[in-house]
Amino acid sequence: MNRVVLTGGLILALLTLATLILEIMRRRSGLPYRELGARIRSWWVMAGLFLALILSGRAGAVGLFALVSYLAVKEYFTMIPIRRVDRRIIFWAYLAIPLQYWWAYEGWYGMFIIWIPVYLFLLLPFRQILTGQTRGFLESTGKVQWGMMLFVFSVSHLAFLYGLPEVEGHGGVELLLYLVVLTELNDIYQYLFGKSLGRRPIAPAVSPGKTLEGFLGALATTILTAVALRYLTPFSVPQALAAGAVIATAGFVGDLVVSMIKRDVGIKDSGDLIPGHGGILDRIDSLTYTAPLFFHGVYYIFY
Amino acid sequence: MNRVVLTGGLILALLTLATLILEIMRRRSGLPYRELGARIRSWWVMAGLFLALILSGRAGAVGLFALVSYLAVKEYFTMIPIRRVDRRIIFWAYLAIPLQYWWAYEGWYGMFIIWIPVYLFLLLPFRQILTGQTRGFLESTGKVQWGMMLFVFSVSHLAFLYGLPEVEGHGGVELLLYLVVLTELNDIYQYLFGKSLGRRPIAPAVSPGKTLEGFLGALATTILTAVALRYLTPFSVPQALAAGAVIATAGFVGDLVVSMIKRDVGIKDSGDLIPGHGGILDRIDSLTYTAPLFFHGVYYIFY
Amino acid sequence: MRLKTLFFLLIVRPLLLLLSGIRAEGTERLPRQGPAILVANHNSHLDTLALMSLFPAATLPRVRPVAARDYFYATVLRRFVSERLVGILPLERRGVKKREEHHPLEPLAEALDRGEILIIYPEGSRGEPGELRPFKSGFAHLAKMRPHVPVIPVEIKGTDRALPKDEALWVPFIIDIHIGEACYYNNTVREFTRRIERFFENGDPHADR
Amino acid sequence: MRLKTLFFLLIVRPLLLLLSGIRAEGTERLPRQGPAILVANHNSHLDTLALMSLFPAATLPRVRPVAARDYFYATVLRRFVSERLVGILPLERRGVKKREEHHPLEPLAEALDRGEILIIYPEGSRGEPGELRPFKSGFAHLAKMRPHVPVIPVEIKGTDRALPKDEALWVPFIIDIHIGEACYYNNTVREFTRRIERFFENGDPHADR
Repeated sequence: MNRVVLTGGLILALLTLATLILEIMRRRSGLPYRELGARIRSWWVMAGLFLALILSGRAGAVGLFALVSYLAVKEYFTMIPIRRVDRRIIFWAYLAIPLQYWWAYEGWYGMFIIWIPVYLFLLLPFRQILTGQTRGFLESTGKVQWGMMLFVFSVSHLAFLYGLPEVEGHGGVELLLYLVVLTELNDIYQYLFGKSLGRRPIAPAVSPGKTLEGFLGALATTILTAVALRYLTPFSVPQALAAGAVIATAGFVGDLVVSMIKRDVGIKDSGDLIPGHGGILDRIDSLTYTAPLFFHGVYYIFY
Repeated sequence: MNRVVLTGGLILALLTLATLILEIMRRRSGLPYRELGARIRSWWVMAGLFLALILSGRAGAVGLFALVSYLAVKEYFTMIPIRRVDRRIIFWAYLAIPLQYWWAYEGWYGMFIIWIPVYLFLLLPFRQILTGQTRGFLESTGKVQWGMMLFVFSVSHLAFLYGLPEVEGHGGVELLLYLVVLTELNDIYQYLFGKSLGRRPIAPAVSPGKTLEGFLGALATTILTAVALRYLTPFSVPQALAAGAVIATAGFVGDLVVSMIKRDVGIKDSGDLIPGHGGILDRIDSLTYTAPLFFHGVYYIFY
Repeated sequence: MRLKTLFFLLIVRPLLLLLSGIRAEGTERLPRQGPAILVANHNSHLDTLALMSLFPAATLPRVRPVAARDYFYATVLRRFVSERLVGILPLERRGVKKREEHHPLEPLAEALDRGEILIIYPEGSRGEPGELRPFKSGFAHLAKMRPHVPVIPVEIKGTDRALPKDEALWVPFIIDIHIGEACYYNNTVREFTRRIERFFENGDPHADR
Repeated sequence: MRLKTLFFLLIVRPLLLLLSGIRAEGTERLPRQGPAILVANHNSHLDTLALMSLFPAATLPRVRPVAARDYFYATVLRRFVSERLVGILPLERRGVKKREEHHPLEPLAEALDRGEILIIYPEGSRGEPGELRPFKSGFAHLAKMRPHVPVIPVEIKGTDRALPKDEALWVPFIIDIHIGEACYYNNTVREFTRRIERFFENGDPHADR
């Protein structure tokens, strides 16, 4: 737990540094840097909320991720085109969220891992049949289930990770902090390397801002950070290297996947919930990929 | 194992009886009953193949279900409208099938239960991004993943069920036989009750042949059969009653869900692979629902 | 009017925030002071609640949705909600033309003179989800009577998914509210109606340029 | 011709069965004996293999897809496959018109006289996936030369998904083959071409009624 507080302190120190740099930039250039200012302020709020809730105990942490899932999937359902009858299917999908997080809270892995992929997956088409609307059945069920998988099932792995028992003195909360900090830092690294060195776009049709230089720079830096933060984990150095590589790559792909959804439906930002960041989807996009992959790696090796 | 052979004998006796009745009907009426004849002949082939392979051992049984999954998902992919680039995504989806059945063969539950819902689910969108085709991303990924869930993930529970260790002297093969026989008998009961007593259609827009009378008649008969076949299982009488009710209801819904897909894409039969039965989707539709639900019930209670 | 403020602060806002969430664009163009006419599209009962919830508590008492008396005062409960909690400005629909004792829009003009902010739905009653019905010109007549009062178009999206007409199940979807720039009556009733209507057709934030 | 039969029995049929699967409608209308002209749409190299695999081994040697010599005899390997394994009837595309030593369709007519079953793709080369290009009238000219030979339209679907033009990756999709009823040449070349073409446009099994 001391390690968590220490890391929390590091994060807040980093944010203080960022705020100071912003202030210096403002004084020197005389420009307001409004976007960047809003972004850093949002980081303060998010980091503060996150740290407070994971320190407050299991209910707080699980509740936080349940809320995040709910807000994210709400943005998703608002974004995609739906038929009128889909409202009723989506209603049942929402009801599955508290249960999914209840299993995470209880630490009931067997149920947690099949609740959405098996039970909800089988329930939603049944609810569809009751509507009697055959046209668009497949597309609609597919989209709803897909959103539930990405923004509820995937994200809920964070909550389950939190509740994992200690391994070699490292509790789930430390692993969770490790994962979230690395994922978010990787996003920031990608942005910084992309802005400064980025030339070759990787997927120009999907996200022109994603460059090979940004990805590789972030990959290297994230791996180094993963080793540096190893004190939070029971990982050996090779394991930390692998964790860093997985988080950097998965985070990159998760970001692209959410961009792809937005491209497909033809919008730029999914929301304005977080000033300077866009919607909540834009903030958790990387986590939808890093959370399940990191979790299952850890779960396989240590549990 | 003797119980399996006994049940196999019962099935073949039942088929012999059906063939005799058909012959008598033919002689009496002078009509050829071609459709019914083809149907019964197909039952002979399917029952023979199924019994031979589950008796041949683990490799044969797992291989059979892998082949069934492959044929079913091929019918599904052929049926749904796709974009040209989706070929490449579907190619990767096919490659996931042998692995899913390999985990079932190995009895590695942890991997078996997440391979398609987690790993394939995260891989397919990534492969999509590489195509660079943003339009239709969500619909296409959703449909492909949905088909893999229903016709591979769900059906593969049969293979995993087969490999379960013995409980109170009852091996997985007995449970598998119990499940498959009840599911198929329930289909036949529904057909017979629906033909003879059916009046009130339950979902006229989806499948006009499904009636309340057919469903309830089959429900009652399937529950009775579930109790009668209890010798294959470690179930108590209440458990057998519950298993019968779950199989009858889930089988009914699975049937409707596959009909719904066909309605949505506007075709009547998914294929002609099995004379008198249509495509393989039409034969395994009920199993896509009964298999995961029965499996997880059994797995939760006994393992 | 204290009850109305409490209703919005303690019930409407938290419920909307949790069950739907509002993304508002151009809230700085919402009037702090009356008089003003807000013209909005109408698909759901949520329209009124969502739009009113954007106003600060101090302004809220002055915000009054114009609604048909015969419907909203029909039962005791409905009347209580309409009158005390939402504070509608009831409009006589039937028999007005016959009596002609005073101009039917007179009560609305008087409300503007008292400095109130009126919400008018020129589509008449709630339309089918996502569909925009032709505008009635009532608001333009009112604007003609008080040409110094700003007319602000407000586009509301998402309420038709969250709580459509004739449905009782509220399903969480985000509500988008887009507040346009103020327009002033300057031409004919017909052209003014069209000008405002165009804002909703194009989502054009500069309908008055 | 033994090699061709073995190739189909041991390689093409099992591969097609496993990797694609064929749903054929109207196989009873496939000719057991030549001469006959099969007219098919063309999207993929699989078209020829799938259609030929429907014939019994005894008839197979007589089934000959008509194809361009310059393309299919271009390399040693391609020539081996085309000549020995598939047994195409090579057609000269270039310079035929200039020489005019004999009618360009003469070799095809001779093949019919030998009792062979020709497969002709009147769209020319393979078209874009799922698209039907206008028919060339070559087959109708041939039918006019031998009016007693039945012309059988064959619609092939799904090969454009399984193995489209310009792709090397064979992805399993079921191939649907729909064999129409035999037609005989009886009018003008143009009208006969249209009549057969209509079968593909409507999927009408009774194109000759």
